[in-house]
Amino acid sequence: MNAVRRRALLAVPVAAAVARDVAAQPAVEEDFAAAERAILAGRTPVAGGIAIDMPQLSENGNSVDLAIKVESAMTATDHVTAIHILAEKNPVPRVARFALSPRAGRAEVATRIRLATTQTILVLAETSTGQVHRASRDVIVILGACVDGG
Amino acid sequence: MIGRPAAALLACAALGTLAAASEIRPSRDFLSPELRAQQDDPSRHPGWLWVEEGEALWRRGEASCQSCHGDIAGMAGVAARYPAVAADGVLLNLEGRIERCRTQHQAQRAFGYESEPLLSLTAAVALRSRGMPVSVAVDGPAAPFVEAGRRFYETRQGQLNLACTQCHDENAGRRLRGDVISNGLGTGYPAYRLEWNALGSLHRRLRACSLGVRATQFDFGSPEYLALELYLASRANGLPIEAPGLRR
Amino acid sequence: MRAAGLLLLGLCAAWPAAGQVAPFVVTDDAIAAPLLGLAGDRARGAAVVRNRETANCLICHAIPDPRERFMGDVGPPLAGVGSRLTPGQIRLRVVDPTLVNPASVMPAYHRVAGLVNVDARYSGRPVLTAQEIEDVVAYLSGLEE
Amino acid sequence: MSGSITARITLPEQAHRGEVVPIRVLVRHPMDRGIDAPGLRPVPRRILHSFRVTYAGEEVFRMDLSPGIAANPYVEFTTVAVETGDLVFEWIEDGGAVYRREARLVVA
Repeated sequence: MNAVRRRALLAVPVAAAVARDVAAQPAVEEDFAAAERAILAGRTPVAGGIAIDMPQLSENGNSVDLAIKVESAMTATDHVTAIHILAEKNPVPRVARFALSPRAGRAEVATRIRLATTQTILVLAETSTGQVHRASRDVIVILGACVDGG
Repeated sequence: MIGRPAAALLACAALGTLAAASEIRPSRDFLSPELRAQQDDPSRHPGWLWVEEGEALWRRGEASCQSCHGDIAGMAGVAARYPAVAADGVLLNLEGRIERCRTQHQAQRAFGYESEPLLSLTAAVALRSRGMPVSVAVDGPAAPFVEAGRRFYETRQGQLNLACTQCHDENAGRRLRGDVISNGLGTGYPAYRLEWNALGSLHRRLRACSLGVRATQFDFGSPEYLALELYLASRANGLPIEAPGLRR
Repeated sequence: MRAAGLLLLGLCAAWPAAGQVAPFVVTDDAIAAPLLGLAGDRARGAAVVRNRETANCLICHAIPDPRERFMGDVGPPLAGVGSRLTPGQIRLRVVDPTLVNPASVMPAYHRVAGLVNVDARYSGRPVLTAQEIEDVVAYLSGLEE
Repeated sequence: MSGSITARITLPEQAHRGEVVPIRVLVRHPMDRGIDAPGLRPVPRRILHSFRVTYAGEEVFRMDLSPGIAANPYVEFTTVAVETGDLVFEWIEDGGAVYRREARLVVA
């Protein structure tokens, strides 16, 4: 992951660069589209209902802040059951899954993710009524200059 | 300590230095708004994980830090005075001071530079000076070290033939690719650097700078980096400690 | 991703052969003659300019290419440099800009003498070979207004 | 199996019954993605792959983590304050190690 950005300003940490570059290759790759299809399981997603808060430009792909709010009453009969984060160009497109219940009170989560490169982030939210909401955001990962392979 | 009056004296003696110093901005001014907000928020700053471990270390053991120094809150302002010259003439930074305490007063083996316990303790102690102005002594026994650090800072080095000052004074605020060049102060160290995914010392950062210009990387705690650290601190005199910092 | 790592290994292997600095003559503020009489190649030069492991020009300079993002602004933009400077002037500025301006922040790309504390891995060899210098000169000369 | 882990859990000391409480969790972990490259000694993946939170007898939050989660994972979520009691935070690491921490929430 982070192959381009991680390549050192200089050609010094060769072994480290190789190691890092292939570090995230999964044994069996599931591509982005397949991952989305598997989550949808035949359902047609509804656009919207999800607010994604993420900087448009990310200074470092090692740590990108991502906050998600899904519109939901979070009642016993109508609540968000799962939120999925997918990253289009990451070696492992399924970044995270959050399982929620009415005990959450609000369907709001935040975390920090790794991004291999500039790409699209997709969020899917499943509800107890069987709906799936879908939203996406583009993020640019800035190529850093002062990197030391550390 | 004689830090602040001494700094004022030096500034009066060298008007050129004073003029240059007035242009030096805190490192936080060069951070993106996101990173700056995160640096200010302990609930979101991963560096606090090291602080937590450092505070536990402070209390640990029979001859603990606490058994001599009391609560770590008493360390307020200490980090702002380092690097400093010890009574025996040796230049010590905060890491070096802690290691001396270990070996001389606690009869323990040194943790080792860049070891996790030393980073954690350094971060916990430095935190107690967060927001306080840097006030290192630059006269008396410190003067030759400051001068050595200044020479290092101003000497073009490495295959790329660059001096620290060429980027961090003449081009501060400009961009190297996507990176904004800061005034190159060490006030945020030890810092959690996103590239490292970990907390690291100023000397680790300096080694990265040396690598960047394809120059010799000096050892952690080397005389070269210690003198440079003191010179950087002299440039930062009066500016706030940011440790533990958050850097990209 | 893997290819990037292998490329680096390849560069390391090529180092011993690259430890040469070609002789040159400075006339006014230019090196009129191509180094070693070599012909430059624009496409290869474009690659050298973008290469983050060697010349790394874009860390400080912008080139007129909308596909490149986050180029540096420490040095002047390179668009139109071919109209402002002759190939000989460009050659001198890439070989050793301190011969034009001793305080220049730009590194000398074809010089080994008079450098301080050079890392052993780079000692005795210039950043760019004579051929790479000529390729860069060919590329930059082509950036006309 | 349960080991020690450094975590910082930020939540209000007190809350009113029914109040939605934000909880922030930072945990020290390298989230090693693993190395499997020719010529290099293979290093197995070692990440925290699950994180669950129970409170007042129920699981109130669960997260499946991938290697795409940043090192020293940060998570923020909410829960409804129902009664005074401990929130129990549990991480499961590749290899099966389980780390547990608790934080008390006082409900008025």
